[in-house]
Amino acid sequence: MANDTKFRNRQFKSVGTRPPRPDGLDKVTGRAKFGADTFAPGQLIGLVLRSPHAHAEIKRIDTSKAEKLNGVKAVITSKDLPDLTNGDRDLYDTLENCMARDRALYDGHAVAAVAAIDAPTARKALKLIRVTYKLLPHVTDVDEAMKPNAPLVQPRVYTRGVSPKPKSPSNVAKVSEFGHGDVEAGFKAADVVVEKSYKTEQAHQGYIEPHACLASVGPDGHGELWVTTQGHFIYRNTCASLLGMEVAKLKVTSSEIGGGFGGKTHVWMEPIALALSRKANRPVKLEMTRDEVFRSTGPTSSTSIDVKIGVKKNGKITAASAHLRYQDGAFPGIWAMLGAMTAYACYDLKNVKTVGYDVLVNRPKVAAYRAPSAPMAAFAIESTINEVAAEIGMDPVDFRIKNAAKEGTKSSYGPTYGPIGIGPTLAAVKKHPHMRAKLEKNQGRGMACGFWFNFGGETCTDLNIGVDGTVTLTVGTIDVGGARASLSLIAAEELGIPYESVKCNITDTGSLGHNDMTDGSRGTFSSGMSTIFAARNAIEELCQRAADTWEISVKDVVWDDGKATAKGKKHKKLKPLSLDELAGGSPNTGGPIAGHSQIVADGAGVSFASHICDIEVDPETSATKVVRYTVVQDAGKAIHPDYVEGQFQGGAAQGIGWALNEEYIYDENGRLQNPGFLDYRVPVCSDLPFIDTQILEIPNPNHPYGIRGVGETSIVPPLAAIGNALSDVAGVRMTHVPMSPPRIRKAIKENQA
Amino acid sequence: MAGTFVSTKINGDQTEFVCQAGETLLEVLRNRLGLTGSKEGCGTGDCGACSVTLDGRLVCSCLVLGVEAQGRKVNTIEGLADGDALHPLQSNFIKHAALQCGICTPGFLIASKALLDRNPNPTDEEIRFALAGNLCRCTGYDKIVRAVKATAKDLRKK
Amino acid sequence: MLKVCLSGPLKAAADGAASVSISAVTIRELLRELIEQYPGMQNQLDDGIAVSVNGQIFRDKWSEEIPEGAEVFLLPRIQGG
Amino acid sequence: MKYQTPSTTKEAAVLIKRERGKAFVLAGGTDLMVRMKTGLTEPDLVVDIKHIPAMQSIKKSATGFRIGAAVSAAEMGENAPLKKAWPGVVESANLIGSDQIQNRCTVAGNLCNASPAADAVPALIAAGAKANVVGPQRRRTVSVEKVITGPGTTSLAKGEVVEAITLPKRPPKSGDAYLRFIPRSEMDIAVVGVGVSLTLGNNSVIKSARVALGAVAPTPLLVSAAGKAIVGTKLDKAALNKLAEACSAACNPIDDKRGTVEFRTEVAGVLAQRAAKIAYKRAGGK
Repeated sequence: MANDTKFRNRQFKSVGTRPPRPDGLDKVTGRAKFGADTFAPGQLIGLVLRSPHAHAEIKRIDTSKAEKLNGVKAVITSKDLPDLTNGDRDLYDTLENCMARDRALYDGHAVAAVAAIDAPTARKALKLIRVTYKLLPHVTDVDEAMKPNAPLVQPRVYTRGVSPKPKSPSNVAKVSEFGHGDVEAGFKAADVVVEKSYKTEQAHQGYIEPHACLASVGPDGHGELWVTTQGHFIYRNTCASLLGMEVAKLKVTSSEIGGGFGGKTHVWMEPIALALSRKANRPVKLEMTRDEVFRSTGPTSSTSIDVKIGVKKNGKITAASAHLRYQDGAFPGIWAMLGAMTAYACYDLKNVKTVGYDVLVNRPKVAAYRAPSAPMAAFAIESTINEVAAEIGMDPVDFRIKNAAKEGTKSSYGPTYGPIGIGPTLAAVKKHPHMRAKLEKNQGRGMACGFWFNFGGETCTDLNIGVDGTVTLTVGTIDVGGARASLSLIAAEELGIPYESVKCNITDTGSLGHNDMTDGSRGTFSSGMSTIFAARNAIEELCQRAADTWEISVKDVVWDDGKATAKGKKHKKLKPLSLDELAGGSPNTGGPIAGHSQIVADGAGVSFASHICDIEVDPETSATKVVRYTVVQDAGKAIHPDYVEGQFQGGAAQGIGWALNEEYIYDENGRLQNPGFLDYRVPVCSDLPFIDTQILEIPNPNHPYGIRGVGETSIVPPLAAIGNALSDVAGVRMTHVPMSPPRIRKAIKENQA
Repeated sequence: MAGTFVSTKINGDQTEFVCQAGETLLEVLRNRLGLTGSKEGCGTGDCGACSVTLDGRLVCSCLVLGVEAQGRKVNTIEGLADGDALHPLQSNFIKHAALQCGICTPGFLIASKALLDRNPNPTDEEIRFALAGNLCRCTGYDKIVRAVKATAKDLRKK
Repeated sequence: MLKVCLSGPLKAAADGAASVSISAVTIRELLRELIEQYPGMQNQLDDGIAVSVNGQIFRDKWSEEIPEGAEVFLLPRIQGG
Repeated sequence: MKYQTPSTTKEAAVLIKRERGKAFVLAGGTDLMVRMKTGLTEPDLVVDIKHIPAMQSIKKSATGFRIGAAVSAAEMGENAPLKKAWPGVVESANLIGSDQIQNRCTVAGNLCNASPAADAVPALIAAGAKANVVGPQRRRTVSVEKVITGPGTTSLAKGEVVEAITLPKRPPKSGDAYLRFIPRSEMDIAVVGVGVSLTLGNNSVIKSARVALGAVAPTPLLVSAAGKAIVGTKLDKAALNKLAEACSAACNPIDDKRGTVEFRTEVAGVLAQRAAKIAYKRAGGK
């Protein structure tokens, strides 16, 4: 029973309620400590010098003047981060991304760093570093980078995923093909075939908290890092490898995290801070500016996608294909592959083929961004789905329902689905009052679907019971948006005690076994599962203590509603022992009572969402305004519904921003033109309506409570939902994201011409 | 370089500090006075995470010099609660789950208070425009606007 | 014997085969056998891999036993946000 | 960096004139502090003008309004007589940034920052506003449209400080308006801005009109042809078309991160028509 992951349809007492979050008070009073809020005695201020060039050979770096400046305690270049990666390709990429070696690969690539007694001195020192560059040709556009004569971004990269292995390097880092059946035959059998091409521009996660850390390393090889991260154990392992430190001697403490959305799953300047600290033998604080965040931390890919869908007049799709070109920045990634895997995941297709091309360009290393790669693919597919439905004169929702994947469908990326939520979300959309609400003048409505995998991973959890019966739950997955409340609910549920009796802490890497990051919507799924098992482990001990107290066999003891109860007639007189009583007696029954769990939480359920969007467009200026928005998504089981709704709303808002206004704009020199919140236009409060949510609960069969990840899927449908709404009101199919007013205006004019 | 001596009132407390002329009020609050509740999200007045009031007016402390605080009154998130009683905005932000990561929360609370001080009964649209200078990337603003509305209602009852 | 379906870059590593036959009881055995048959697969394994058994995806639990006749899909390991 | 808080405008002018390095005036700081943060500007001297009494208030007189250079946009919005007389000027100032920015930024600063896209400037130009400039030696008055000479550059000599912006006395049956296009609902720099100020004669016929554009050329533009296009009309459809044509013809924009040539040129005409209609209505035109 202890580690049984199977879903059991049980009645919940705590799970599903909406209590206040345990970290709420700290966060409304300003005392919660985020990445930049930690200070150490004798700390220095670190600053990073970054390349102003998109692509340049670094001929020479002269740091001598900077080193001589009074107050400067350390200056480092790539020489201070020697290659210890031992042939590990990904790790070497990380190393080179942290600090340029022989070449600067994008505008914003770090080339040197200083640590000084204060910020003005550090700024002065940066100016004294002389870097001699030789400019190289660059490429920032994904389609340009695939052309035969394009400047080569990484001469060490040969295309993977093709056979035979290529003989010369290429900007195409990987080709990934998915699908089944015979698409050519399928297109032949179609009554109508629609082909469309799309482009999406690069978007950034845009977390409000810039990266920040405080590093302290001594000559004895021991070190500490306080950092804002989605995964402090991963940061520890990566940093230790890059700096040649022993894992156990580097303790990483995660601060509160001011948003991550995937952008804080990778190390960026943390190894630099550690290297500076090691060289100076002083603690070093390193905070990025917003400009640095945009120029040198992972945005998501810009893309170029071709879609082809064939359909019978009766509405059944006969074949579907897509070619998806995603840029990875200057280092190989898996982003096109993810696009190719997710593109048609919502549909039940006999013949489907997707090919992803991961392409290198002179832009920052792409990082995961909330359901990475899925929104762009969904934009292309879901826009085309509407076009196809229109071609055969079918309602787009009915068309989707007719072709939706269900239990037993062979997914477009391979495996066969278990119970899934796409059908139910579509049925809910069909019934939703939003779909029947009257539209005002100049308004249009669109809907679209989205998919994301979710996953589990390594998780380690402790549960300690205090002498007063209160419970300390110690977890190693970062709380990005209320997970401590959800995990406390789960512990309370399992133990049968009030939510208020549980205190959940996120602990440092020295206090718990390895935990994977909070990514892939795994935080509550995996730590939730691990919390259940840790609680059950503690319950076993509690039952043993009760048995010892009563001097009966533990086989006769069960845990029921927060109490140990003796089974059977012969024990009728034994009054159940509550957790409080057992805890109080624990000093004399064997000492502290604790539960522990160390698991690989596999079996995360896939997640689907359908969104509805109403948009208003100014007929003369093409100014847009989202006037109503509804998210319908399968959560498996909503542990704390407030924070599930919050995930739905937040993802939708990010998708809306991406759809309408957010984009990286590079000039002809490969320099980023808008590295700030002024011109990288994330939605402000007055841009958005209230975002309605409908939580569906189709239990995940592989989690005791039926939990699926909920964090990511909500960003997948908005791009297409807005594109479809714009098509409804303006009569044009937008094929370029963001669908900014100048682009809409242009499309309308071209349509009229 | 010699710093400048500044005498000011922060959250009602007489406070003295020495800072360089080029330091922002945000830097002074965070690095010299230990008041890290005000956050730097951009340093350019675009995100509102560093919002404080200066003589009662809402400002971005990243766009104010520390030396400008001389003889004036600064109020920060650390002074929003009244002793052990949270400000109704603070309670309602918790109650309505108006925060996820919480980095923008201090700025939103200060800006919301500035709004309710001058407009006790704002419409949804007035709330949204008054808070347009505060970016939140987690919530889609939905629960924030609801929490401010609920607070306005609570305060009107008093 | 298990029929192991391949897709994405894994297919190329198996000389373009859409599926291969492997005799194995656990995921660990399956991966070991696979590399023996297709040494080129090692790179892909280093990049990270996930195994879908009857639609349930395993990334790290290599001790999982695979039932006879199960649908087994080898997938690249993925990242999330 | 040195920081000074003079108590007279002349003192400020002298401080700046005498500084050998780079000297800047600090009013609201909403542009200067951003440039300092991003490393574009490294002042040796910052002169805070907010302690100068002559700059601190809005005064109404027989000749019009005088807005001190240290008066924030928010204070302009709180001044009922100013809002009544010059609603377009006030709304242009109140469009700059967030409430946080509003409480700091000034229209004089908006002018001296010399951005082609400054929101307040087209409205001020349309209004016929003048800048009172104080130098170490002398004072002068200059029309607002003559202050900005290019992106980031002005006709002010070193040591010259704008002390106040003056708005002329409003004749009866007058109205003004400012509209801008931004992609979001707030917090953006204008992609196009249009200020219109007009006065009606008898029977709602426009007697005089001034139209100014922002963000469509290296400097904000006074478009006299656009004004002429509606003078003598009741803002009928033909007049509005001519107005839009004149505005679009005056545009000499660039493609940049905020908009395209094509978009700016077209939308300048659209917004001019809308602003003219608002100004006409405010003037009592029927």
